[in-house]
Amino acid sequence: MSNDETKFGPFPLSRRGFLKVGGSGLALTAFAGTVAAPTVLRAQTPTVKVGILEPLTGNLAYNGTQARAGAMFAIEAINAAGGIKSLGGAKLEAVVADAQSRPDVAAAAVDTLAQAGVSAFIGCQASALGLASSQAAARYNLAQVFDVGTAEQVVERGLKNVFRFTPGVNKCTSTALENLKLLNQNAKNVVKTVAIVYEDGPFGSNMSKLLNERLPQIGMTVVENIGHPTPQRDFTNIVLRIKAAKPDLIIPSNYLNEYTLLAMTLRQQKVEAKAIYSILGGAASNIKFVREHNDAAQYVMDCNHWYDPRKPESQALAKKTADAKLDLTYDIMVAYACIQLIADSLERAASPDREKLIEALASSTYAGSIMPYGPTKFVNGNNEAAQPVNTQIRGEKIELVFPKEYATAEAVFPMPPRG
Amino acid sequence: MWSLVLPAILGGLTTGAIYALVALGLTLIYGVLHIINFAHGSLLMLALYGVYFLYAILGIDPYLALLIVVPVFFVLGYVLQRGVISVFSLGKEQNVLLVTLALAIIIDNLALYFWTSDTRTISLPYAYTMVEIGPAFIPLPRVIAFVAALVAAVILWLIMSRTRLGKAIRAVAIEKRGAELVGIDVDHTYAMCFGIGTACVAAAACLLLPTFYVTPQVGYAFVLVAFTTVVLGGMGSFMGALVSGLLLGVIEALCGLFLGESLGQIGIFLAFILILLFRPSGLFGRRAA
Amino acid sequence: MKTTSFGEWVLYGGICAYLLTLLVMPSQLWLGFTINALIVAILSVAWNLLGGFGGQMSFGHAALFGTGAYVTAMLQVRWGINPWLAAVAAIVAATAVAGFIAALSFRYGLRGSYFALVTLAFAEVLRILASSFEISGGGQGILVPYKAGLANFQFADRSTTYALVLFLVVVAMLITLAVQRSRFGAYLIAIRENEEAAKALGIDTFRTKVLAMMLSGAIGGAAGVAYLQTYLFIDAPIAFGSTMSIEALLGPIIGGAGTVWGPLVGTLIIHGLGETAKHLVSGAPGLNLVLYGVVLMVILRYLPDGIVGLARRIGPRRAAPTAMPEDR
Amino acid sequence: MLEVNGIKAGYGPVNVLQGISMTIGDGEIVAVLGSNGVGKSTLNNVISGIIKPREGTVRFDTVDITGASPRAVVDAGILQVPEGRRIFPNLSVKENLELGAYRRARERMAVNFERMCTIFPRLRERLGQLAGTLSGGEQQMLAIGRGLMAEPRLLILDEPSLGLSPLMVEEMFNLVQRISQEGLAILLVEQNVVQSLAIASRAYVLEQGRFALEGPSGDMLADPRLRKTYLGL
Repeated sequence: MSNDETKFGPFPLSRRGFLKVGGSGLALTAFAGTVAAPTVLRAQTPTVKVGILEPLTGNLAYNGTQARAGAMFAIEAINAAGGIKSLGGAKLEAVVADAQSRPDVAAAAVDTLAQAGVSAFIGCQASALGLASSQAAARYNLAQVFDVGTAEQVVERGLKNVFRFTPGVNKCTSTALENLKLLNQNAKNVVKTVAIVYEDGPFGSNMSKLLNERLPQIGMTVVENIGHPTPQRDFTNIVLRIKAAKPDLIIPSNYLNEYTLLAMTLRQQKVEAKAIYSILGGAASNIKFVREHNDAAQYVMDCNHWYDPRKPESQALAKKTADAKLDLTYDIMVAYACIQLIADSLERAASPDREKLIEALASSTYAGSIMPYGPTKFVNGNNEAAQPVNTQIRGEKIELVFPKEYATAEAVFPMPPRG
Repeated sequence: MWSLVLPAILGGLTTGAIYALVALGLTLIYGVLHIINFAHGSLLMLALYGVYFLYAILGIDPYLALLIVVPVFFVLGYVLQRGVISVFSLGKEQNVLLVTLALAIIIDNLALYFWTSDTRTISLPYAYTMVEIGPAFIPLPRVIAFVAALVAAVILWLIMSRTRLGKAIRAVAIEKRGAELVGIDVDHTYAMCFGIGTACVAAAACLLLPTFYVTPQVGYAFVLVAFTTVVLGGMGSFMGALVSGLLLGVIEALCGLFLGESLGQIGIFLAFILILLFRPSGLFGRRAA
Repeated sequence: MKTTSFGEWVLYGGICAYLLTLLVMPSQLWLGFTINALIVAILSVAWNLLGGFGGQMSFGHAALFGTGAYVTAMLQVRWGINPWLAAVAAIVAATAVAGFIAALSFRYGLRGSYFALVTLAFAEVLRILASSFEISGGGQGILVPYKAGLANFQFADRSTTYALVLFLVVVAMLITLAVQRSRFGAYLIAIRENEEAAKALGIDTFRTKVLAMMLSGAIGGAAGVAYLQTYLFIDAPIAFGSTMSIEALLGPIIGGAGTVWGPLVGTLIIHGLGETAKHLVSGAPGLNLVLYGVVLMVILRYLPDGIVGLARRIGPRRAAPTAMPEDR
Repeated sequence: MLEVNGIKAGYGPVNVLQGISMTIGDGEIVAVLGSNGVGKSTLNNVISGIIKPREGTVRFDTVDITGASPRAVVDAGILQVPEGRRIFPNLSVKENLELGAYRRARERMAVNFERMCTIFPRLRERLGQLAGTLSGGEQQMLAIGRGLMAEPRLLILDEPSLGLSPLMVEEMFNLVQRISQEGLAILLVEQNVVQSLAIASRAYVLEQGRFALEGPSGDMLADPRLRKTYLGL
């Protein structure tokens, strides 16, 4: 990549000169007025710009908006704590761009971010968007820290600017299955048959493929494997098929709207499974779902991104989120953590320069984020230390039940019969 | 699989009733104004929010909300047609289509701005009350929606065939100049049509929300199926919209059952293409003279 | 023979100046934006041939665009076929799909909103098929590995991508110009104005419409190829979703349907407008699109012949039509 | 009762009517004659309020109705039976007639409906049938019937004989004469010069947007110019 960079365009000067200007956060004030006009600049305090590239409109608007809120909370917290100390207490400044839930728009938005002079950016909730944006960002040597981007293709392209802080689908699935195996062993292997319900987009279909390969390895038979489009208007058929197959366990992998309809329909059709265990499922770790469909939500488990609830900073985030009348979802948490990671790397790089920041990120051993991860270790842009955790809905709350060292409650598996 | 066929058909019929309700309004607008109303889905979304907020803030039951939402949306539709669509389209057909497209963009994104993209649902105790019909359990709200679709189609049919307004609407639909010459106010009639069509969508929203959700994007889930329903039923035919809505619900359910939900969607569009090719006037429409 | 008005000179000159400036003095920000707009412009030119000249409004041009993109992606990734060869195959495939849709629709006499709806339905069918089968990547779509190089049809330097896309736009517009000046173009316009009369004059309207759609398919397929090689990723909603179909027709209608420059002018203006709106209301998602919708309506209301029509009225050309009294 | 003064009107940059003035008295049949495309329908549409004139005035019973909406013109009592009939083909014959009384004489709809059935016995036989399925002559009857349902004071007939068989044309003109005998003023716009002049009291000949000739029907029939141009004598 970097070889290509030097011979970029017939006018290498404009390209490199641009990089230079773009790379130095202090010189950027001149640019900011003309392009993208972000937040108000304070005259004296030095600032470092950080991009937030999220789908604020379109299908993924919910996740994108939540993630933006999380990132803003993090920036607030870091600035309140004195900013980047190695840069003279430089404040972080957000440059927000909308990926509109479209890969081409996400790619184009990277230009805006680069022009505004960001040192790195976070994004973009969906793998398809992240794939497009990181490719575009590679041209600028601009680091993208993936908040969510589970498809393994993200880290398989050899791009030096890609940093996936959170676990990918392989890691999530294997952790989820290990945990499931343990849970089942503790419950004397009551679960023998499984029905999988997945959305047929990149995330769900990938998941279903993996599950079909690996569930038999832990002694479970897949009796139904049902894909559906997003949006799906009616789940009656799907639930009837599940009902007919009588699985012990249901594994849903879909987005919030569809999950909600599925849960409602399962209850309407009186389907009784021994457990509902989703992997990266939107709803089982969504407090709104817990609030609005409390009955249907009880004892549902999820293996998902989640913060370490015991850390003081996590508790502060939970409070901030509640004060802002937002729902505390994993999108907020991971975006928060990604900004923390960038701030730490800036601290070590002691420079807002893009290339230096990439080096700092690549060598990061950061362990202070709100996520329950060990010291960061990027291999080909994949954070090997990242891991998902298991949550379970209990009463009005989402409790963390696995792994033990972070748990706030004991897992209940299988769920007690209703009635 | 075969034991699921009957429940799937019954389930499909209730889904189809919702399609029919959404399509009833559209068929009126399409049949009379001859326009593809792209804002139809957005208006459904708007109505769903209306029903949601009436429940969430004032505690008004969605079925009671019919009495508020339907008249309000009638007025909204009337004003939209008379004050916005006809003004900005200059009465040109291809422009009308683009104006409604622009309207859809505006409405959807205003909703996104004001209400964010949160998924909102309401939890009603009777959403889980099941009616046992043969081998199938049907949620009570779906049964109500099914009956309501029948009632709505009959009411619309009565309005169109028995009232002075209905005659004027049918006259304007096919012979605008002739209608003008007997003194029918064409602009007013168009706006009445749009108003009634929008009121239908509002009614659909009241019946849909108890078993569904609302987000700013929710309209898209229905609008294409609604177009299919309208064409399949024959433009401007209420009985056509009703029957074809139900039929599409069943086609979708059966295709989903046998082809899988992903590929199953194709059934609706294949049916649509076949109808367009071989009987463009729809199942119930008259052949063009 | 029509002459070009002062307004047109300014408009076209301005666009050429902008595009050429970008060619010799690339700015990354403007390049990204313009490449995106030009790819859509190619599809708009394709739409304009059938919709603008022939009066057959398609709502499913994504079917052609998506076929182009998917066929290249599949040939390249699944069977390792050279991207240039794959591009040719993709254009042929898109032409065939266009021919199939057109032959079927026009054989059964569909026109107006019926034609619009049937094209929409075909695009939907393709969308569902693309997301249902393993070979087309299912719901995951197809990611083309990034390997820059002329042989791979991928360029590390975006100026090259830009030059290539610009070249395609110019070719597409030259095709439009050739059509406009040909007998075939005259037939098309006759069909748009009055199909019955055209038939009565002995024009084979079926053949003309199908050929126009196939030509449109070839150009639309090229747009799909350009998209894929630029963004290296395609999935069913992008390829066959209604967004692309709508973008295809907005450009010509805003710019001026049935004109050579209309699609390019319209697409650049719409994209510029979207970008401006984004900056004006940054931080408030959705409001930029609201503004975009409002401006779209205003253009429809006050510029009935599109931007090109407006430009034509500026400056001396022929008898000033401003004296035309209010009609209605 | 109708006074048209110096009307100029047209479409786009072209003035189809270039200064037209005419009058119609109470209960009078006045014919406007002329060949295709001289502006006869434009004149009708100006009076009916469909086209706004660029210059000139239209007065009805001394009230200025220039540029009024079609509805206001109907309210005033002027009904046009347009060229090509413009009946509602997808509505039944009965519904077509009922719509005639959409704005005027609604309270006497039942009475007038009976009257129409008497005047047009053939329509009575087809009340439930869709209007689009009627023969050309029946459709013309229906169009006139629909106009009469509003109890107009002035009826404008635009080319009522167009496309009818010679027998039907004969019947049509008889009918027009009969209606006018009940006191209704009629503006008859026709290409059929001989039969029009036979029932009209006065006539105007429209040529290229202006009246080339005007006067009592008898004088017109004798006018050599008219005989030469329109009757080929």
